Amino acid sequence: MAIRVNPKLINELETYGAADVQNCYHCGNCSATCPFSKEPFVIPRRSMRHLQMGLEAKLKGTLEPWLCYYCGECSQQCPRGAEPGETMMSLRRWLTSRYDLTGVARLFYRSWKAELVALILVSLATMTAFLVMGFGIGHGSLGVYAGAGALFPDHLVHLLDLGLAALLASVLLTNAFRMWWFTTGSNRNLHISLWLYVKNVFLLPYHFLTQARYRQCEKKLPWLNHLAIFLSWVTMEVLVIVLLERLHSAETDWAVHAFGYLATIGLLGGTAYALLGRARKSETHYKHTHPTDLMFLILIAGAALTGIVQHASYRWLGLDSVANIAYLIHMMFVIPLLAVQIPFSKLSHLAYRPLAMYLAAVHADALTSRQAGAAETEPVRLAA
Amino acid sequence: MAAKKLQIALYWGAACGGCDVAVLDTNEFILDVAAVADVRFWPIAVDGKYADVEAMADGELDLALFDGAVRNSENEHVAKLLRAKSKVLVAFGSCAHMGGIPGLANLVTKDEILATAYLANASIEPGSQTIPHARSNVDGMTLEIPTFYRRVYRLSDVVDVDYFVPGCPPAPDQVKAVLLAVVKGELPQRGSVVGASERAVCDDCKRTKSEKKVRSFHRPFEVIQDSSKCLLEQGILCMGSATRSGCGVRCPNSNQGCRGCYGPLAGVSDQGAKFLSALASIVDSKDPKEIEQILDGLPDFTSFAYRFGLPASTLQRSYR
Amino acid sequence: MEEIKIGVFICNCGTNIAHHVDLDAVLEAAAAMPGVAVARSYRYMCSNPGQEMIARDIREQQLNRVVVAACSPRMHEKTFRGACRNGGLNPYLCEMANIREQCSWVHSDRLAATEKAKALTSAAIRRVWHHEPLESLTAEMCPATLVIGGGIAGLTAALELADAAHQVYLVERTAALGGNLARVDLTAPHLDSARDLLTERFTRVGENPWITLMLNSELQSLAGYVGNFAAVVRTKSDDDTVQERKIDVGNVVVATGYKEFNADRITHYGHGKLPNVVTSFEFEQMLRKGRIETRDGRLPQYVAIIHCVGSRNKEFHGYCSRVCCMTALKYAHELKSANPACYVSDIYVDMHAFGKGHEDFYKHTSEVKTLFLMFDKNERPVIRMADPSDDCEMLIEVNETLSRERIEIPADLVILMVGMEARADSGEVARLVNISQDKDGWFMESHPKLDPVATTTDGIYIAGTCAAPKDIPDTVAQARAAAARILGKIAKGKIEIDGVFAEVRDDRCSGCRMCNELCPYSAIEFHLDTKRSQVIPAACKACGACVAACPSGAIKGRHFTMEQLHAQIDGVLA
Amino acid sequence: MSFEPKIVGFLCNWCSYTGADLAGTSRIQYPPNIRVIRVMCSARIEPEFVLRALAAGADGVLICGCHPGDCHYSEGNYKAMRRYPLLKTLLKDYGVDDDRVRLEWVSASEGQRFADIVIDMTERVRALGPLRIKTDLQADAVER
Repeated sequence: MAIRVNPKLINELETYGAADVQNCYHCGNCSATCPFSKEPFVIPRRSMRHLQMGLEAKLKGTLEPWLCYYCGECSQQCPRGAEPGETMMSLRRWLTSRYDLTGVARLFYRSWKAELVALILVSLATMTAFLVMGFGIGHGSLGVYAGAGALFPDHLVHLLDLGLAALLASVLLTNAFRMWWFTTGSNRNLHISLWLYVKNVFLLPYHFLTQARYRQCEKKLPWLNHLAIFLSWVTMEVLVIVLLERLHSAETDWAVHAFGYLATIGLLGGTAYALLGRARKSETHYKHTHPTDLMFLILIAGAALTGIVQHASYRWLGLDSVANIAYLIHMMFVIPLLAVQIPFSKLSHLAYRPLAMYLAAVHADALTSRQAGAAETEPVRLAA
Repeated sequence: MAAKKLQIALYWGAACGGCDVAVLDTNEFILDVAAVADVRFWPIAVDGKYADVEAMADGELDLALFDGAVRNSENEHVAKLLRAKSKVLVAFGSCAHMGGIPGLANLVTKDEILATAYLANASIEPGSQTIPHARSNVDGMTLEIPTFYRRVYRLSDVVDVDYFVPGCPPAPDQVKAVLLAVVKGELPQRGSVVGASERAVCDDCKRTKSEKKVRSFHRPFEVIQDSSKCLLEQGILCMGSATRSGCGVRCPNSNQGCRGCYGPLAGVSDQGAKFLSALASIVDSKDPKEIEQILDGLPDFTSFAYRFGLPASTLQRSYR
Repeated sequence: MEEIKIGVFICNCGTNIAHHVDLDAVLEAAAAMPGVAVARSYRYMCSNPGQEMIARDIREQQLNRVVVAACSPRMHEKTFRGACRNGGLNPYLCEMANIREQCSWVHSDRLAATEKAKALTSAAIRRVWHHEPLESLTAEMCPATLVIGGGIAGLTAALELADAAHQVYLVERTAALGGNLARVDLTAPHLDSARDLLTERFTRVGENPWITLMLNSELQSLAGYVGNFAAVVRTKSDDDTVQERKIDVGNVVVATGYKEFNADRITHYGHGKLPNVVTSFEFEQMLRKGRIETRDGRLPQYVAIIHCVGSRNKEFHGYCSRVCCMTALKYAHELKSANPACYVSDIYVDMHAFGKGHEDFYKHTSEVKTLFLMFDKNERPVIRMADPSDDCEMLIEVNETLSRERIEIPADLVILMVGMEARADSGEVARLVNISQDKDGWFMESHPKLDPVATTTDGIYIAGTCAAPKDIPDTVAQARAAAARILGKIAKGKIEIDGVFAEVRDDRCSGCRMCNELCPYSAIEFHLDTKRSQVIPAACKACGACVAACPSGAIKGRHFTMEQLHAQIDGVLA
Repeated sequence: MSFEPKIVGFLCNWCSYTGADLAGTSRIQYPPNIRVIRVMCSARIEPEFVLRALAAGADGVLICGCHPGDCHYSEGNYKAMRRYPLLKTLLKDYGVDDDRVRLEWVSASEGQRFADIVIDMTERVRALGPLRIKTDLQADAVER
């Protein structure tokens, strides 16, 4: 059955950051240089083509944008300056907005001002909530940072964390399910047995923690930087959620705080490197900066900075009130990051990337087993 | 003293007698000839014997008209005899000039001819198949008959010939012209062809000639002809373009293609090969298969091309 | 018949011949042959001393024939003919024997090679016996030129010739000049107006006294040969009275252009049935009126352009019509500039952007968001009406090659890029001026690479799209090339006709007309009054076809007569 | 000593003769049995020349021309193409073996092809043995 061509889609993708896509005349240099473009995936040319032709159904059902780590080789190779790298980036943004059931992601990507307003509102709401809760309900005092009478007692923070986790889980899970449905579930000519799902399930945590795929790009620094930021952020989350009490214990519990300091360095160093790179456009993938990229980095940097200030003022300087204020500001960065960025903007890729790796392996197996059924060829394994 | 009468002789070798009839066809003119000439030897018409000719002095005859080809030893013997006895020896008619219809025998071997005539012939009673030999004894006597040569020769192959009169038979008015020329002594250079034109039959043929492009060949009965248009252009084989005129265009005027009996033009050494070159060139096709198909419309081209002149052709006979 | 005195000169060519051929034996055999006055062997006959030796021997020994046994005549026949001329002997009384390329270089057995060299030399000696002195003829070159076709090619050629102050007769069948270019609005890739290109030429043609412009006129007949053509041009005036005019010209430039492919022949496209499927020329009319709209006056939101309509496929024409790709890009630009909200889909086979500035034009067309869709040339898009619910009038279904998807493309207006085709009557024109056509009906050039504007018939030149599809720069270049070739000939004033040609002996020709059709150059004329055929020396190329086919041997092939070839046959077998 | 056939070759100046010259410049060896006569076009070769060569002692005749469509005179080789089959029927009636007379298209660049044709034809005619038309005709004049 013929698929309808929709020449208007390309205009929509321009709002997501795609540029000059129409210049591509399919010489194939990009796919030739892309380290990930292996059977059955044609990265990035197939997506470029579907985008040019406006085959929305095809684009929604593809995993290929998620298999691209924007090493930028393709954009350098392109004789027509069609920026395939940035196009794939814009496709990831577009897919994020498509996976998001609520449509908020689409709003944020379509107008970054809306996202900024949302972020500010959420951070103000956090401030008032914490103040009301700290002074009003908990009757804590500004001067006390930890223990009894603390402005922001640990158990309250735990409550908040659990609530946030529940919200994130619900949004991310539904969007991840939709991703699965668009790319795999609804794809009639892919027959995937349960075994294939089970066989590859270890890929989910593996890719989540190591971004192994990113390491295959020629330049290793972008992967390392991303890994540093990511692991630091995970350690920080673990510390805050699980070991909060030990963090706030009177003595410096080096077994824990060492990790804290490391994570902070990772976060600050990583974001600083990224922000500088984007400012100086030093790398191909730093050439085009979408406002959402900036907001994302600023939030992380802000959270990390206020985090260390709050810790230093409490732990080293003993200025509880300063620590409390720092903590409040820290929350005004963290909550919007978690509540807005994860479900409706760039950070949602933390779920989609590993899922994409996993599903890609499943697809590859399904296709090769079908081909194997058809012809005895050696099964092609995607580089795990 | 009345001018001495012209001493003439006529003879027929391997012939059909048509040429002799052609001489008679000059009707009353033959009487004028008789008035000025004595016919000393003309086997078909007057009663003269070889001995009479042998008795003559050399050159006693002013003119000898030899028609018919040389097929056996008798023909050669008489040819040599007449050569010796006559001042002017004329090869009279296609057979003497080019070998004629008998000349076609050169396409087969002597054995095949004798077998066809004396062995494989339906009218021969089984058991009595005898082949005549030059010498055979019958009832105690030896019987000699002329030896049957293994091929047919033209007159000029065996003796020097002074003039050639083409045609099968030569047209009566041409015969008259030749005889008058001899009488008046106005004969051209020795060895040339007389009693014919120096141009091809087409020159005298009334049919209009235009684009020569042939896509298929037919027998005359297979098509309704346009009698005003050149026969060859209608796909009917006509050798007029490669044959001397002089016959009065007898065949094309009766809606039959010329068969070339008046022989080749001066500039042509092999009439059949030349006609082949011309005819094939005007076949209107550039595809080898199609060409072969068109040429298949000529069932026996060799016999047509050399109907009157196989012994005069470059290869003269078959080499099977 | 003067006494034949032959000089035989045997070349060693260093060791090239001497190595495998015993030259003394060949020399000795040659010297013994009748008529041989002098026989010499020399290291390099083609060297200056070698050539002077020939000239000196001719003068001193009163030689009237020369045989040179050496390399191939294709190599040095001219040289040794020159040597004979220097010696005062007619160059055609010289014959070569090829005892190098076709003897010493290819046979290592010395004995056999020597035997062959002897045979070849004896053949040459017997042949040269029958050679006759031949003089090359000269004919006057009429400076006037006939240009057929008033399109850009004809106009350019006519002006080039007229500017050199030579008479030009410009014959145009229709009532107006401009040809196909006049039916076009802008031209690719610089989008300059066709009208500007043409009006400048119209005015110059109008003002130039050397150009006689004959509109509504057609060539009726052309007789004669290069430098001496007699043309009859028939002009239809308005009240349908027909007037014939006889003009004498030296050369002819055929610039009759092309006809666009009739799109109705491809039923898949529904041209003629679907109202909004138009050909490129119909779209040009819209552009010239300045209003791009569908038949019912709406501004089209989706426009599709289909390439290779009638070109590059097995069913119609195998060749590429070269100009449609850039014209299609031009339409994409004009559509976008007329209506920026318009979505243009360009459905093509391959993008042939070969000319100057074409690749940039192609890139620029991408930048204005034209959607390029590729299909396989042996498969064809199918156009059908869309459902009323669709936001477009038609849908084009095709297998798109780059994505390997079967797609349907929305279109309110479809432009068919019709290819070029030889004009229906190009056969008559070809027969009139006696040039041949290739399998697609385009006029055949003398040599595709070395001689593209000349034809196998001297004096007849072809320029522009009548010879093959081409764009305006190539057409103008060819028109000027043809004019330059003609100006070269006019400047020379005389045309030299090589001494070797066929000749009908009037005393033998019997008017059978067997030869008339055989000549590919129509160099044999039949005179109805005398009922005799006659060869036109200037037009005859000496191929010998008529000589071989003349049933009464009335045509003499000068320098390749029957006697010469018979002698050569007997010679090689001696 | 094995029988060495004499073969007369009629080559057209623009294609086959040039091809034969190319075989020379490329030093491609082939049997010396062929003796070449140059004509401007294969259309000039009259069937009578072939018969005359055979009658003058040739054991085989090779006619060469340009490939159809390549002829320098655009249509000359088609005349040779048309005369050849009719000449072959004539030769068959004369009892001349089929392999003795041959028509081949050789382009100016096919030096190797020309040599191969000469090698092949020499072998075939050698196998057929001498044609002996000349000697037979001389004999005809004497023995009856």
